[in-house]
Amino acid sequence: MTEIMQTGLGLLAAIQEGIPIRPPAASSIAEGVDRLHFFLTGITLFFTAVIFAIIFYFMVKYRRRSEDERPADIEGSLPLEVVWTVIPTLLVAVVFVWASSLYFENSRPPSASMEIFVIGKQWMWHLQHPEGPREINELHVPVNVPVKLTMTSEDVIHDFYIPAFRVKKDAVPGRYTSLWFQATKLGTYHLFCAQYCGADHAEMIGWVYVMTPSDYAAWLSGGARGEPMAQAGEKLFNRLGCATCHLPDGTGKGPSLVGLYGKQEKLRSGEMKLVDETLIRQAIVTPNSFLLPNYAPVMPTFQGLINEEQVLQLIAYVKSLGPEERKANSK
Amino acid sequence: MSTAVIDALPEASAQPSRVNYLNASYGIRSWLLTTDHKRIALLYLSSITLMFFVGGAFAVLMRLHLIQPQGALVEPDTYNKLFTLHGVIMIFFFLIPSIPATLGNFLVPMMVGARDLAFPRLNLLSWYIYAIGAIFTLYATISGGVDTGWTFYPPYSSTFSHTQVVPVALGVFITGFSSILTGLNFVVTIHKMRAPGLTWFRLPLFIWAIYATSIIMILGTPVVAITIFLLGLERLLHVGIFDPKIGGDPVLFQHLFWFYSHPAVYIMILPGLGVMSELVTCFSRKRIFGYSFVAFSSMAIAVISFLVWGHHMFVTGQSVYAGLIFSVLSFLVAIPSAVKVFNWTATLYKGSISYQAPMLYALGFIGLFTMGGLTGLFLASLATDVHLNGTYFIVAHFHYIMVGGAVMAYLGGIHFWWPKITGRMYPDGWARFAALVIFVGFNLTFFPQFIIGYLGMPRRYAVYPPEFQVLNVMSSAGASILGVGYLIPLIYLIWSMRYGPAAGPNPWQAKGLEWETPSPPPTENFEEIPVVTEEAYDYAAPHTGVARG
Amino acid sequence: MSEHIVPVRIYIGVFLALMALTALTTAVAFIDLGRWNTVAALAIAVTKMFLVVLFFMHLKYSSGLTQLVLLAGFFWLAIMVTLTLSDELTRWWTQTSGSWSALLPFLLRLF
Amino acid sequence: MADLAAHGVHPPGFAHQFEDMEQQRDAGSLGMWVFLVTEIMFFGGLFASYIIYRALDLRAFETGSRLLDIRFGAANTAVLIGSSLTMALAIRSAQVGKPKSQIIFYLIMTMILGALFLGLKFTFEWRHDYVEHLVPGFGFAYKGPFAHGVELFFCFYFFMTGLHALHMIVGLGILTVLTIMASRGRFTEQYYAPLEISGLYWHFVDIVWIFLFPLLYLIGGRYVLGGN
Repeated sequence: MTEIMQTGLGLLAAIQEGIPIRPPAASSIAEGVDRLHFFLTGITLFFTAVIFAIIFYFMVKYRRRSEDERPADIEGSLPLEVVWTVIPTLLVAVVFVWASSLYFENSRPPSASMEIFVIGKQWMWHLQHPEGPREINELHVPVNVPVKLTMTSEDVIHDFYIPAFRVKKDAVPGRYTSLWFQATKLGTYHLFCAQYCGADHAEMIGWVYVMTPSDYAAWLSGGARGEPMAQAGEKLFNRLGCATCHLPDGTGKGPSLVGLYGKQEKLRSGEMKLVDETLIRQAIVTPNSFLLPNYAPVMPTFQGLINEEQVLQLIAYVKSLGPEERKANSK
Repeated sequence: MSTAVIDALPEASAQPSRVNYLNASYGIRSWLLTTDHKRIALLYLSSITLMFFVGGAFAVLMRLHLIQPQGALVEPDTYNKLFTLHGVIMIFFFLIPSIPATLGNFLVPMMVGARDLAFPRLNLLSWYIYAIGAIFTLYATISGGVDTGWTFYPPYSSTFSHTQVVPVALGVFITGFSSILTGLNFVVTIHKMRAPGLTWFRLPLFIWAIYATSIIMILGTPVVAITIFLLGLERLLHVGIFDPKIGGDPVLFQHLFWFYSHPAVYIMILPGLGVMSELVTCFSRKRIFGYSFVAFSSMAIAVISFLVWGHHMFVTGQSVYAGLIFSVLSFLVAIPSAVKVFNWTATLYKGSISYQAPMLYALGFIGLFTMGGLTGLFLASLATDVHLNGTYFIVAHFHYIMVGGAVMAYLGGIHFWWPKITGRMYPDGWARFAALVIFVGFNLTFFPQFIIGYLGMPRRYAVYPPEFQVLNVMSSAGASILGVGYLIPLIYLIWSMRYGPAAGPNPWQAKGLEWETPSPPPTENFEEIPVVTEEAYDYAAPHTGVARG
Repeated sequence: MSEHIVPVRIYIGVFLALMALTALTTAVAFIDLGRWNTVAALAIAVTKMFLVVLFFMHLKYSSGLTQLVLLAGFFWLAIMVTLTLSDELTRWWTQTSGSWSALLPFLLRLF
Repeated sequence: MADLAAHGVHPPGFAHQFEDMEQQRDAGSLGMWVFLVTEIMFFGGLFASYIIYRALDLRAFETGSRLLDIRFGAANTAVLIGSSLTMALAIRSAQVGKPKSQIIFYLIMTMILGALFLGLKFTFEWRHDYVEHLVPGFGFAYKGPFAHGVELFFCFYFFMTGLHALHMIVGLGILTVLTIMASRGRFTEQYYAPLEISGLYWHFVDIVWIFLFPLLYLIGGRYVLGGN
């Protein structure tokens, strides 16, 4: 009983404070998305109001006055049909162009983005900064810096969602997806899993902390937060015996990995493939799923032997061996 | 449409003593082995009503649970099963068969002037298939339930869930064939069994809508059947084509699933749009405004509905290029829907509008469908969809279409044709009251969810951050009103079957072949196959009822 | 329409043509034609399908409606394949260049 | 049904909801064609997935294809085409009013060829695959290059041929019923619709195989003998 009372009082207090109708807008794209959202809200309210008004007017004006009424026939009107086909068409064309250009911009990270890696796992978010710190269900980022997240999942499909930033993307097992944002306001914001993932889906939530750059730097260096990813990857590279075949000078059983990241590699079939995170992951987890011209398919699979976090460390190591910027057609 | 067929019927034919399809034979066998489309419609009516209240009970439990942020009623596990079963039952066992299998089965042969559907035994088989599918699903519900969501996304459903995925998947798979065979039966009937003189452009718009629906059932349902089948195999064999461990793509499942399941939304709403055209014309005594535009918009919706499924997947890591294509196609489908709304509104112009219960449902439908349709623009538009996808905004949007649209139209249709089906009238005052309660309860339940979603609360959450509580409580309060609203018609409709006054062949003075035969109709619908000489909805002509001649 | 009676010699002729095409397609599979191997195999399969549909299934003698029904089936299948491929083959797009011209060669692969 | 008599005398096999025999036959035939369209979409889901995965991982699918024995595929194609011929001849025999023994003969020939197809498939081909450890989920153990893609290919191979075989088995059941009906003299020059629409189904199953044969067996680059 007291519980109900408390709930009631809490609700009353919340209503007095006012029910929020807009989530915090704390990223560089949030305002743009909201402008479109409010434009669409306006369209919805306008057309609903117009339709309702016309219906009510007709309802009153043309109400049945006697049982024997036989209103005259109206077949229809071609001009009217054209008008109310063309106007919605133009309207949705405008919305499409507006929304799509916004989305297109929002889907491409700036080249100077800071990178963070995300692994979804029933039911928590693992986040790893290249500099070393690992977090669970918490993400610390500096304000006004573009951040690119590279995401995957250990098990089922999850979805990384920060409402305040208006960004959302699935973390899909077996491949990498990415999203980016640039936080614009200091503060603490919700992080949700927005793709149903099992029993504790609703508990797969956390917080994003947007900090000043100096606070962020202090946070990064504060305490023993694990070694940098590339360094961990290098250790793993040696421990797993990768180094015995992938010699730096290219004389081993496997190709040299130096300077490989970002290149276009030619396969035995003649096809060109870009060496990116996805391809390196494929090479580690399902080796021999593509063949290289001068090497025999002898690499053993590491599926089940290392987890997604370790794969990411290996990738970070390979990236550290390669050119920083991707040079297309460098071969 | 006027015919000279049943002039000879005496006035007393409205009395139940006359031989009709309901009293032509007795006993449980005469129902379970019937091939009469009207009796099969009633078999469907009773079974989907049962499923509706089972699914509705799950919804009520969910809304009760969400009164408190930490969950007021059940464990998260149980909550996940509740929303899954609510979705599976409402979509596959209520909404998809709702109007087509009950009103469609009852009316299609009568509206085209035929004695029965083209394949009556196949029709009965469809009901049995539906019933078997429903039994599998109910069995799974009792024996532990299922927690994958009605969308069955792998790898959760194929590998990680520990619940009764296979029985439910089997239930959905089996029921799919019921839907396919019903659609097939309608298409053949509409093509081959129309009465003499009943050309395509003299057909009631309900028939056009059912025809468009059947096309979707025929072309879409097999795809979801094979997809669910592959999922079941993958779960049983621990290997399959959606398995990321061997390079399979779980997102491909979503493509195949939505290839059917998006058009399936139109399986649910298109027949409702057809019912609307019948209701609006009858209760404003007007020919439909722009007949051919309304008819072709149904066909346009059926075709375009197959081109838009990718908008369910804008955030799944689908390519940006595909996102752009699916977005522009999704916007297109808004246009024929808008055309319909404008034409109904124009039909009211200079009409003679009466406010009996079916018309109240119809007017409620127009408003809610307009809102549901317009909020769809938020989800077709890429930039806003990224924020709203997977939140309560989606839940609110599709409930405006499915409940505010399809269920309102279904109830309107049931109220409209109830006198034809049973030969009895229900109390109109109660029916209007129920329509009002449902309209108010519905908006209270689902309008707050638009805001909850925009604020960022994801759907399928058993617990949620406390700042969303106020709106959730509002929604739950609305749900209790809505629940009561649905119980009222159940009571007075059952009451009317026994105690309602006799309706007579055409209580609404409506046009259409089904109104020119007694209520309830005889087993073969017409004494003699009618010859049609007039356009549809010819309300301007002096009324030619049964007593004429 | 369905009452049309096809002479036995046409059935036999169609049967022999189908057997010959089966032999042909098997033989062609052993000759290196590059990507034309796929084209040849599928072209022969389509030809065989037409023979069966037109003569064994009497579509040649059937109404336009029946032909339309079949056409609809293939049209919808094409929708499913094309739109799904438009996602699966272009996922790398924005992760690399994001320019429209980079898409072209992959879009051509769709058709 | 009580007033069936009111419609007067009708030929055997006539159903009360129709106006005349021609309307009934038209409806039956259209119904079957519509059903076949649903079958196109049913198999279509699998074919579409196959096309997509093959486009994404061409080399693996070619490697998988070369592990199949082309002789079984070709022989089964010939067998099925033969069964389509006998099916067409069975219908024609009814159409032109041949004695029932001839209809029965062609129907039984069709069944024998259908059974031969399934026999080759199950007892030789699938057993061979099982022995070679090529059945996903049942001790799949292929270890060469593209192992994962090859496993995917074999998933498709067994799903597709299995579904096709299931349709063949249903077809054999239908043929059995038709043979019984024929032996009771049910088919005449006026009434052979069950034969005709079952024939459509049988030919459709044949067409599915006509596509499965090249997709699974032929387009893997047979000319490359061993290696890549």
